[in-house]
Amino acid sequence: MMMTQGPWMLALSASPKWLESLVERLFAYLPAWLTSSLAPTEVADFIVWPLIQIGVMLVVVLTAVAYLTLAERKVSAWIQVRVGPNRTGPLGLLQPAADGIKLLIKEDVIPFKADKTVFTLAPIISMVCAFIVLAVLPYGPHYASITNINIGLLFILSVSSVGVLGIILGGWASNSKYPLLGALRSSAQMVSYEAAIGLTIVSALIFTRTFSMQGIVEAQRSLGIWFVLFLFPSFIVFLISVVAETNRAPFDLAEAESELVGGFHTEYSGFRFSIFFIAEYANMVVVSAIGATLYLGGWYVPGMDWVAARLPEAYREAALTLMGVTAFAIKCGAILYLFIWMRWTFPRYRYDQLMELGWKWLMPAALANIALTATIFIVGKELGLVRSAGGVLQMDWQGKLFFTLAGLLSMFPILALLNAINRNSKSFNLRAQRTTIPVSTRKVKLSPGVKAA
Amino acid sequence: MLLVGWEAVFFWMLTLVALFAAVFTVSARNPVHCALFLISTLIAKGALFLLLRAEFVAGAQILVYVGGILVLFLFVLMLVNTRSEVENPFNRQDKVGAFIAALVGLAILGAVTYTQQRGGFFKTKPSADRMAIENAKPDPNAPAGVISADTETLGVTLYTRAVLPFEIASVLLLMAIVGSVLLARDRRQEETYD
Amino acid sequence: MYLVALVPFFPLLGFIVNGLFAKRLGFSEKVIGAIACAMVAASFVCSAAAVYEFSRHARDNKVQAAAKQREAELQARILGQGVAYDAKTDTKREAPEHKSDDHKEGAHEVVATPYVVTLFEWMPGGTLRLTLGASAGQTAEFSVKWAYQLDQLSGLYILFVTFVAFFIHLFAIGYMHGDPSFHRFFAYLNLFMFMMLNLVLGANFLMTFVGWEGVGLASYLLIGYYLKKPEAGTAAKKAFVMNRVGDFGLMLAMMATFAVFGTLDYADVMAMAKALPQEPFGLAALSFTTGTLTVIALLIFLGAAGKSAQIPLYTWLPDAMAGPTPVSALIHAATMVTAGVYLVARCNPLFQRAPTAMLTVAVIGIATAFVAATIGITQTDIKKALAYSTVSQLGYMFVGCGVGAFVAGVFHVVTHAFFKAQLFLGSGSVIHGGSPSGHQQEMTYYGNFRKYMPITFATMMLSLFAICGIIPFAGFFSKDEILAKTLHTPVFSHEVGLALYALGFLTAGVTAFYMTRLMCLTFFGKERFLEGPDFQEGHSEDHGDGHHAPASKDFHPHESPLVMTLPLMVLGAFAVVAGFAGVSEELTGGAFPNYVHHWLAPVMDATLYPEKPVAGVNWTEWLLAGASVVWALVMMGLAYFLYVIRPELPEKLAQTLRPLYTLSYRKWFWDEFIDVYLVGAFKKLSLGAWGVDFVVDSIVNLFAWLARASSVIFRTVQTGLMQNYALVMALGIFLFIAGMGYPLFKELFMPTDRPSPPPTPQTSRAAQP
Amino acid sequence: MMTFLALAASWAARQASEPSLMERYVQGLKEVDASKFLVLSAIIFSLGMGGVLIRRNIIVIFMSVELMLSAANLNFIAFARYWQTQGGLYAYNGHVMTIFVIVVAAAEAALGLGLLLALYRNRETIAADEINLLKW
Repeated sequence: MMMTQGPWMLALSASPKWLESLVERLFAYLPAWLTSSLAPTEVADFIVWPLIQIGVMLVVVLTAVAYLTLAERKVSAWIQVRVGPNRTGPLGLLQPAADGIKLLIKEDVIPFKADKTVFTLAPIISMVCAFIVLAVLPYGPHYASITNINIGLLFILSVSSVGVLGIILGGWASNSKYPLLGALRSSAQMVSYEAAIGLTIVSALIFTRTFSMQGIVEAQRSLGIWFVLFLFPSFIVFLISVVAETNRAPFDLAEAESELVGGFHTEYSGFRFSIFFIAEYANMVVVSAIGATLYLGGWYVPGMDWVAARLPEAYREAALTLMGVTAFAIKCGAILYLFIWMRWTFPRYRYDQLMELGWKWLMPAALANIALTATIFIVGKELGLVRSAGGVLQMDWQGKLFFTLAGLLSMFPILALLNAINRNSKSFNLRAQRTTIPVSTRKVKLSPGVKAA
Repeated sequence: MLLVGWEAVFFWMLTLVALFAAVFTVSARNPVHCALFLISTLIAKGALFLLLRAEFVAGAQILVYVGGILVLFLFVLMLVNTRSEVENPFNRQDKVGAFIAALVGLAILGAVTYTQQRGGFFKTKPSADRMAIENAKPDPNAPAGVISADTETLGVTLYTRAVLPFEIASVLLLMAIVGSVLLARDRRQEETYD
Repeated sequence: MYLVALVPFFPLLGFIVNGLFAKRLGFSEKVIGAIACAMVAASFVCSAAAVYEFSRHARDNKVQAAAKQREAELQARILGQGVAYDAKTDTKREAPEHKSDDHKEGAHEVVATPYVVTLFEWMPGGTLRLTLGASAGQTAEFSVKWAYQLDQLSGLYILFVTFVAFFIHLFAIGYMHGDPSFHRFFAYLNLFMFMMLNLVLGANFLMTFVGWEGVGLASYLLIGYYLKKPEAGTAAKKAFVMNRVGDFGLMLAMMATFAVFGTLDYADVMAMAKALPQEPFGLAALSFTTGTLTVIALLIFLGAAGKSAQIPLYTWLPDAMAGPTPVSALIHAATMVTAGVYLVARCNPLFQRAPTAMLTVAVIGIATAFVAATIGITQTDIKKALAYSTVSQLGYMFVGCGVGAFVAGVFHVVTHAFFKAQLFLGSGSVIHGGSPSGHQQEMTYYGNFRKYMPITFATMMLSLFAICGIIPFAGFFSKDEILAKTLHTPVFSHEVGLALYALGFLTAGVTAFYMTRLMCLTFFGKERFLEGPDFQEGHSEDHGDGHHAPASKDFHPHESPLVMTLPLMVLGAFAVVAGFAGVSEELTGGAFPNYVHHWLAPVMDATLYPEKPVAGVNWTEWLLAGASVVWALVMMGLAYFLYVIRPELPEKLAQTLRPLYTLSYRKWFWDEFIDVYLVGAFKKLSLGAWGVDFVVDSIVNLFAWLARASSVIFRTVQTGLMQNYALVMALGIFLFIAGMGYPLFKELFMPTDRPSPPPTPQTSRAAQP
Repeated sequence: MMTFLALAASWAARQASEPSLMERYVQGLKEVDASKFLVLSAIIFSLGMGGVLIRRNIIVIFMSVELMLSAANLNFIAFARYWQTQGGLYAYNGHVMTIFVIVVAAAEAALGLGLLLALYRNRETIAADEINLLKW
């Protein structure tokens, strides 16, 4: 069975040489009917090496997720001027293990007349969708991403939208009022903010000019600059909507204890609850990784090539990979820290304010951003500040300066637009609120300029 | 053009999944299960699109269809407390519908096989340069991520050859939004705004 | 002379003003009356001026020559020698220079010189082929113009019509005082005048016909004036229908005249008629081939009989008395009923050439006279009695025309108009003043009114003598001339003349009898007006202002105011004087000129029966005249005796002559005859119509049922189930694919002939700049 | 009758020359060309139609409609793919058409479900056969 060379081949990076020789040696031992139709190289490229990569990625991400829970509790403690878990294991490092074991041991309750299949399926869906995205994330040059498909970003978006299903089914399957309402609310929130994320990504695409994640990092590498400088307003919108997307921090109304008890996963307990829990944190990690790749240059740091060029030829590849991975980890960590930090500083949004923020603030901002960046790009192109050679942009320093300044300046028209749109919307407009409160209940004396309602 | 080797394997797996899910979408008792099976059919189809090298469409299909429309379906399912139907819908007494649907399917199949018999669908053999493009290997030093130009070409097509339908589609969507807003207004809003 | 065109339009203006604006602008009775009388007076003045100017115009030699020239040309055409005559181009041609004065008659040659004023062309028709009579086969242009013709006959008529009408309008102001729809009455009167003048002044048959119908309409409106009286309505309808029956004959006559003469204008028709030979006598003349003129004449007479209430169609006139008295006076005494005589007089050349028609006219005339007179004897209603006297006098006029004495007939019309109008107005004032309610028409409740109404009594006595034909009064000269002419008629044999004379003589006596009976019952004898129903309990007035309280016993009749008595006096005077206008030269032996005779001579055709020059005083005429006067006086004395000296005698006489009395009192059973035969036959005919109606209805119902039935079938498709509809759609798709789909599919995927497009690679890479 | 015999004869001859049924079957398995896709979409289409015709619940009817639409999409892409190689109609028409089908499906679903909710509020039921006010 001859395998013609298809374009898929390149999506999976070729396996290293030692692995191919290893596989050939293995073939000798395997039975003939099995190995007759398979060429050792293909097997190595398409089966063994990806599995190894996936294994590594899973281990890394799972430990990261686990320790993220610990980090969150630690940081929240520090914010509240207390120490946080430091009893289990040295400096509390074993706390995640403890939580994990605790959840495993706990009795796994399925509510009466709940739809068993869907009840069990829901956490799996959300978990799977969270982890699938990892396949596309590049954490290092060349080999350091499980695969590099052409529509990476689109794939991520669609998978995250499928993730919403998990929550909906979770809420519905538990066959009780609160989870159902919680699921409705959180899924509505996720769907609307997902749209916002999509639009911000569109504005980023103007500069990356490709969907594939490696391509995005390569674009920033070729320009030698992170896109956050060009797309600062869209980065802010991205951050806010991402936080909302993962139901965290100021926007975690759905699961908030004071609101709907546990939101969609109140009925879950034990292992299923841990899966939901892991899925949430995995989502957080993934989203921050995307943010890092898209805006903060992924594994690329401006000086990296210069340093690699200094090293001897043999080590250059390994050095690049090492530097890439560390850079990527640091960036993800920074964004995660932002998540956690945001959680303990901002008050929770009321649900209608939350939706209003999504639809009346972030969405218009993203749309305006697309329009502005597009115009800026065309203007830049006309002025000859940016050339696109073979599908990839090339700029010299004047171009970069122009785009950075334009990016920053474009913040103001967006803010003006937002103000115009929400001029008299009740919830945010304090002036409006002050005037609409009936005179009888208002103790505060009106400032001279303001008219009573 | 032919899917051979692994692609054929993938194809047959996905068709099985798609068919299996389609059958259950139609015959599942509980509407939510229908929705789930529909989701799986659509995802299988998305994968089939990938096989047919229509990447953007696959992504769009999953993003819009599964992420948007079916989420909406589930929303509505939850709001409307549907009880799962008592008996298997297929053994309802009026089988005429099934019979006619089968007839339509058979008719299409008949047409397809007949043309297949008479020498396949495409008389003209692919032109030489067409084949070249098909089997062309992207140059190794091209920047990563520029493997197939599907998305770019589609983008170009959308904005050059299909501009009018594009605009009409946008107007259609606008109407849909306005329509649904109107439908969703409750009585109080009705009085205040009309 | 062009004023003649204005004459009819003054009353029309009066009609419009009174009709439309009177009520809306709130004119008072005085104003309305003034307008109406002014209009009639204006048209009288215009017609007088026009007639005077016409009389000088007629004597002008040049005009006479031109008329003679036209007449000769027309006669040539009718006899087929001349070139095809195109009536449309007939304009008033100037008289040729040379005077063709070849006739040997006296210097003053009698030539009809009608003066025609054309307002506009009313009916421009195409060229039609003439089918009847001598000029069959020729083509003629059918063109009817709205034109007025002023000649001696119409001049006389418009003079006496407007004159009498003026006084009747004056009388009506007083009589109709206090009537709620005062303006409506006067509007209709003016409308009637407009129509009558149109009829008389009409230059062609159609114009006359317009007047003819208009007059019929006006009489209908006026008879039915008292809206609340049911019998007024039925009488109006009866009058209108009977007139229509007559009009039917007139219409046929018009069509026939066009078929024969190719034109409807009187001037041309009469000129051409003079050239035609006289038609045979007797039944042979009754076919279109031999006796065309006779048939036309008979049809005209049918029209005239309808309008002037002759034997077959006279029953509407007595019933028409239901209208107000001035109406009866104006329409049913003086003007409308004489229209028939006018038409016959106008068409005298036709009649003279149709002896059978002349005989029928004479016989029917005399019969009507006699029958009406006998019925008049037993009438108790004063107006009905007068109506029957009108019918009999009309009979006399037609006898005059029938025997060829058209001039005598017309002269009797004029005199009759005066004294009959006066009699009616007199009866009006009698009715007005004779009872508390002002509407008592029964003579049985009159009596000895002469003490209370001296003027009315005096003036009515004048008319009595006039109608009875006593020597100095108008009636004598006109009626005796007719009787004289019937005796010496050149048209028929001597015996026929004698028989007609005898009947005429007898009727004259009967007329004298019933007229004096009327006068005695009203003015002489015992006062009976207190026994009238007004004084009885519970007497409810049938029309309008019914008041139930019995009038107080000390009522006595009162004289009418001046506005009513003035016309009486004037008309009475004319009843006396009018006679001398037409004294027969037989009596005076030429010493005293017969003005009417000379005035109307040009209109009357003297070719067949030339005038006999008068030798001297014809003593036999005097003998006959004296006999008739004596006979009238005897009958008056008898009437006086019966009704004043011995009032119980008539009752006994009635018992003895029971059959005669009932015959006369029941109006010769003529109404019953019509009801049984004519109306009955018509009812049977209408039964047949029901069948046709049934068939048509059933066809229509069939379609309705069809629609309903098919809808039942198609309704079943609408099951309401969404999925059924989807099912049908699916079926459709299947059929489409199985049936239609294949060729489409084949064409799509196995394109045989289409060239495939150029295989340019379509990748963005290639398109990249 | 004669033509029928001639046809049968020619058919038999052709059959003889063709490879055996089994081989063709295996060959078919290996090579997947457009017709396989069409067959698949035909089956899914007819299943969807069956669903529309049979199911009582309107939402499931909607889903079956979506199913039919996706079958159509599959056809579009299949032809786009196989035409792309034939240089026939411009290859990407199929893709564009699919996108527009998805747009329409989205619009239809949004409005349809809105209507359904309104219907549910009034009628308390979303069974197709209970909503038959238009019944004659």
